[in-house]
Amino acid sequence: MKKRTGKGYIINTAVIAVIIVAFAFIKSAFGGNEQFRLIIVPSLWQCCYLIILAASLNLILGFLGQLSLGHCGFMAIGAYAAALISLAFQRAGVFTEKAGPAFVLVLIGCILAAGILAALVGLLVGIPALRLKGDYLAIITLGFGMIIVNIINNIPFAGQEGLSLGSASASLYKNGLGFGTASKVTYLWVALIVTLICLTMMFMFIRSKYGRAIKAIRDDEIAASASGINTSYYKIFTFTFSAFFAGIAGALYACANATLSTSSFAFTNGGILNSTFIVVMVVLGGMGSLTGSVVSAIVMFFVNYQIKNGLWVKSLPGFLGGIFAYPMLVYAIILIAVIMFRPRGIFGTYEFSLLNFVRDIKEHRAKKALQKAGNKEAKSND
Amino acid sequence: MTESKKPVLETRNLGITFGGLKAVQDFNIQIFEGELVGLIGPNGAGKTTVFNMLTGVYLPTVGSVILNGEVLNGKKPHQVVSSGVARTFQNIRLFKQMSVIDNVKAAITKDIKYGMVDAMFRTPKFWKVEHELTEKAMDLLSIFKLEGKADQLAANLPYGQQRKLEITRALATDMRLLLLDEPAAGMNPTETAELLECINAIRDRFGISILLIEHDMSLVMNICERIQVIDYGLTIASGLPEEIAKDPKVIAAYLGE
Amino acid sequence: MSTFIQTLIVGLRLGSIYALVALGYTMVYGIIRLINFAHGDFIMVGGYTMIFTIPLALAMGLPAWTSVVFAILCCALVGMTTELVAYRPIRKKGTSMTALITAIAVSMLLENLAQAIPAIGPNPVVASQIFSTGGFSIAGVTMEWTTVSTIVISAVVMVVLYQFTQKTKLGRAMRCVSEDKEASILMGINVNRTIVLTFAIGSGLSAVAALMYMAQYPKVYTTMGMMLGLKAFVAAVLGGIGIIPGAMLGGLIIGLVESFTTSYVSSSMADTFVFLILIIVLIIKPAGILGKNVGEKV
Amino acid sequence: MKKKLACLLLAACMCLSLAACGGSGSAASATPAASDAAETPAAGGEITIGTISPNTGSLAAYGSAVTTAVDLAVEEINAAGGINGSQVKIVNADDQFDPTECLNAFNSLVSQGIGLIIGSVTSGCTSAITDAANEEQVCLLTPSATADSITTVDDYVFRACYADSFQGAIAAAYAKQSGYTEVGVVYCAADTYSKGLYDSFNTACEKYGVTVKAVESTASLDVQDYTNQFASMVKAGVEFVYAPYYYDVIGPYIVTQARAAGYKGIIMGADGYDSTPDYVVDGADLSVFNDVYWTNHYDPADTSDKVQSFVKAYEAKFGATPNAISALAYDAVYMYKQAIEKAASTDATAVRDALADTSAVYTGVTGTFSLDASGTPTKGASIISFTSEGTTVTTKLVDVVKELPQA
Repeated sequence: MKKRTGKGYIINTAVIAVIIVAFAFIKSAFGGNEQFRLIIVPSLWQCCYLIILAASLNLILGFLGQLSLGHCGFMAIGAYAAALISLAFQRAGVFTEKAGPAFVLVLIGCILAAGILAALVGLLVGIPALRLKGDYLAIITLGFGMIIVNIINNIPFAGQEGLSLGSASASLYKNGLGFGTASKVTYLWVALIVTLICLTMMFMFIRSKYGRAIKAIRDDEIAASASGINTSYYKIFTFTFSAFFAGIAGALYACANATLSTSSFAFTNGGILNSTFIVVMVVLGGMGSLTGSVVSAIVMFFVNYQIKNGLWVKSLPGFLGGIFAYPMLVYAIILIAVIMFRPRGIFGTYEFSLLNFVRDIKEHRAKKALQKAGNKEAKSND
Repeated sequence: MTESKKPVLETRNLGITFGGLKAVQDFNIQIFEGELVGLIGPNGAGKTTVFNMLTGVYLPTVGSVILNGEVLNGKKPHQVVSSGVARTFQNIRLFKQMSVIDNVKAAITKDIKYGMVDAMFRTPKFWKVEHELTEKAMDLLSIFKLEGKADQLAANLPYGQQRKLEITRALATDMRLLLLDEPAAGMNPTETAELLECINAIRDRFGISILLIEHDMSLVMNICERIQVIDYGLTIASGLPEEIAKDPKVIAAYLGE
Repeated sequence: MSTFIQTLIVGLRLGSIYALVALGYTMVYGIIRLINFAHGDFIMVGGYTMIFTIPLALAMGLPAWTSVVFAILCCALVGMTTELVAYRPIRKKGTSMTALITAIAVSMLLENLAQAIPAIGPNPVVASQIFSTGGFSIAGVTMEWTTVSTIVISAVVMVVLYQFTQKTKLGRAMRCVSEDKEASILMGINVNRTIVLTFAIGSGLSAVAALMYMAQYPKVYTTMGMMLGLKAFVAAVLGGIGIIPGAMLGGLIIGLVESFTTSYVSSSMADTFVFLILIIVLIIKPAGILGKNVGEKV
Repeated sequence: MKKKLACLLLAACMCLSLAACGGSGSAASATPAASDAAETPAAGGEITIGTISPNTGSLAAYGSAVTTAVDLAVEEINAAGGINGSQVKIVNADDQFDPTECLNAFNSLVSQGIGLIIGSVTSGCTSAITDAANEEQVCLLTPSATADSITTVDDYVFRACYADSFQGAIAAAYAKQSGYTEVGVVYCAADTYSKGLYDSFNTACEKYGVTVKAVESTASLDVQDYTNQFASMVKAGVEFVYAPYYYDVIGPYIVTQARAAGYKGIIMGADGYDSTPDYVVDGADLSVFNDVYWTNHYDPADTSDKVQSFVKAYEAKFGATPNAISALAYDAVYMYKQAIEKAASTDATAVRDALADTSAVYTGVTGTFSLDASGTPTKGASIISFTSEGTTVTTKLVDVVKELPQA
């Protein structure tokens, strides 16, 4: 058992190292490439915050078994907090341009602060809200999500206009932590590492007493409390923990988009970034599978991106093209179909693990080798 | 049992009312160390309601529950568990989407001495505690010979083993008093006999007290040292099995006269 | 004083609409314990049906509001189809959470399907005048007949629904199903048929709500059901979901809260207060104002 | 285990197929793009202009207004021999009325080698791409994003419409000119356009010595009851209310409810009021629409040749009267045409320099104008009023304001 965990560390670390090296290589080789700069890097940024968002909601939805419909509210708090703090630092003269160690420190500080602030609000919301469950919890979280957005709209220094006074300027481009195309490439490592750390933290959370406790609550709350699990503590804790990551996702969103508008954090809107759609991602990926959330966030982003911008969509014949003009319609049908045939999502509760993956491959090879040997024997016997 | 011992659990005039309906009234029971007490009564007599009051699921309207001199009234279910009372349910309530061993590990809440930081950074302390947990859980599972199924989903176990797993999970809480709610429901006579044996073995091994609910009287007669009978929320008899068997009130309640 | 009355009237106007919509929500929730998120979109279906059938009704020499008959039929049909195609298969398999998510998916589907239909499209449509204007005056403020009739209709619907569930055979069957599905089957109740009929009635009601809504707020658009449905649902929960008089009470409270915050507190924070009221009520009385607290059976 | 493997396989297949689709998509887009960018506008070649508009989502109506008008303009240009002998090709991208999607659409267009972009329609979306346009050195010409901060000196961003500060100030000036010293405002706090106009109106009122006596707002554009807001206006005793909303709120809700609440004064709005007559309640008493004024970019009833030929051509092609956004998008295409002809190149920097020339005069449907140093047209605003005899609503040109009056 112990040996296996050791092995797991080595394999995971090795793979991460390989990915980082490969990435550094790709970046140096293709850094100047238009496709890389304009398509791949921004897409990666968007995938990063969608992944964190979906995975963090899965903690509540899939592992704790409670439906929260206001997750984007926490993301909004993270986004605005990070943006405002970075602007404050810039006004205070801590950094003047988006480079140098001071900026990186501020950036990391902002991301952390965004998470912490969102977690605090999560705690404040969670304490009353989690006294309710099921449908009531769903509606009350939805209410909180709307209140958060409504309040941000009415704060004079945040608000609808994207943080600058009086107009809808892309203020975060010039000031604060908003990234343009070039700095998105430069600071891609921040997004990737933050995502990796967040995912690792969530995995660690799930594979510990916390994970066991909340899964027990999901399966049977009464039995969980009769087994000595302090259900309200774990529920509120998980809610707060999840809000923390939603806040971090918000900070990454602020970096990647450089303009903020509260309509992006609503209960529903035309795009794929809203509380409803994050729920869709989690359900499709698998309630109770972080792997599922990661894959589903990437796939959903990719499909949506391709439908909007892929040239192949425009060359589709009339009928299909017509369907793709309303992607939300397609998603709704897919969602209903998935719930019908796989009520716990495509991945169910499956988790991808490098260690097991390697083991499975080895077993598979061993089996094949055995088969081969068997065949040979059979032949030689002839 | 000698009466000079202090009772592990004691209730005083316990009663609960649901919207005018007096579900249980004046319920008094004393359970001593190492004792196996049966609580019987016809369907709907209020047995499970008593359990729910003892474990903090329902708040009693009147009276008090005292465990080793400590009043349990108003405590939340998980606090009652940490005071040393664990239970099983009439309709099995397992953590169905979790593995068998995780079902047991989830209930070991007392020995976990690591926090968030240890969990996040996988400190040596975390591994040490987790290994101890696994060992303890496997040890408990071996009582009912479930260790071979440790990695299976609880939902996939056959009915009889689900019952056993539920008892194992209750044992994992390190309790002093175990409340079993119709543990033999839905089992055939052989399984029942085997289960009763196990219950006896558990009591001897852990030195705990057990309160057992059953509506089948013949079953409890064999293993319980004392029996209390309730009907319509009222205690109608209490005493040794042989006394109960002869009690005309009990016979009347069961035969519906 | 006139401001107060004006605010009160606006509150009643909004509240009566919310109440009417909430009745449909509560009806369905009472039977199958499902927040039918698509209920708001049934109102949109009803709205568009009337937009298309009002000319028809006028051509037949009937008053415009008679087109509500078509709307009721259409909504009931959509409601029953939704139940048969989406909710029923999932109710058999999934948990209450998957059912809720399905409801959200159906809502998304209806909204976007409507946009995809060329005759509807994403642009809003404005309905023509349905009732003639007019009203009576209190302290210099006009109370419109439409508002009065909405309140009256809500009250009548409430009473009829209540009597229906109490007195008729189908109503009793509905109550049985809501109490215990398995036992109802044993009692010879056709559970599936009862649920479908509940959906038909609930959705048909949404067409009536659509009529009264359009009479006062004549804009029809594909996402119109979203906020309206949400607030009506909040109203149903506030009053105690599943309880028919609760829906009426909750609807009026939400309407009044919205109106009075707009007038006296802050006009841009009205929604915040609506949800705040909900949160406060749920925390104090988790089953709503008229609801009874029922613990989970152990 | 089998199930798990099947799952993994399924997911892998999904990813692979998607990657394949994506790969082919981007590969297909990459090849023509690279060659396009290098191409000089030789006669018979092709000039590609990108457009970004909200084709789906809640403002899809604006999206179609832009795409139809651009199609019309391009068709006319190509029929007349193109620009410098090159045919014009349009590549459209959808922004769903969402800043993130807008940036994605922009990046996608730029990666296809497109250096001249028309878009986006709303201020919120456009401000998400202005700095990206400067960074990528791509010309961005927005037909209708009116927020002040969109254009700045020395950048690649231009527009075909005037800015909010002008539009708000026109309204304030009109209030003063009409003799109102106390005014009220009702606006939507959650909408960039509405809030922006309110701010500029407010600032201008201060400048002109007009007091903003009462301010009321709504939390979202989904609000359907405005009675209380206008009741407050009545209470405050103002007889001129600035209400910057869109047509679908003005027509069915605001005007009727304001009158019902006892407000009898002037309601003034901005270009969002365009198309209101199509969104009024048939059969209701429409005389309430008298005394409603608004500022617009052009008046479709204008008798000038330029306007009439555009309106006629548009009506012939699409069967509807073009709104102001269509007119602006149409003008934007012709602005590019003039700039490309002047620069004799399709290179984004050269076109930018041509557009930045403040002496160039553009004659379009929305007036004859030149751009100021920041890239915003200096042109007049039409003040239009609704008139109604009771059953229909028509528009009437009240005044054309060329420049702001002095304080």
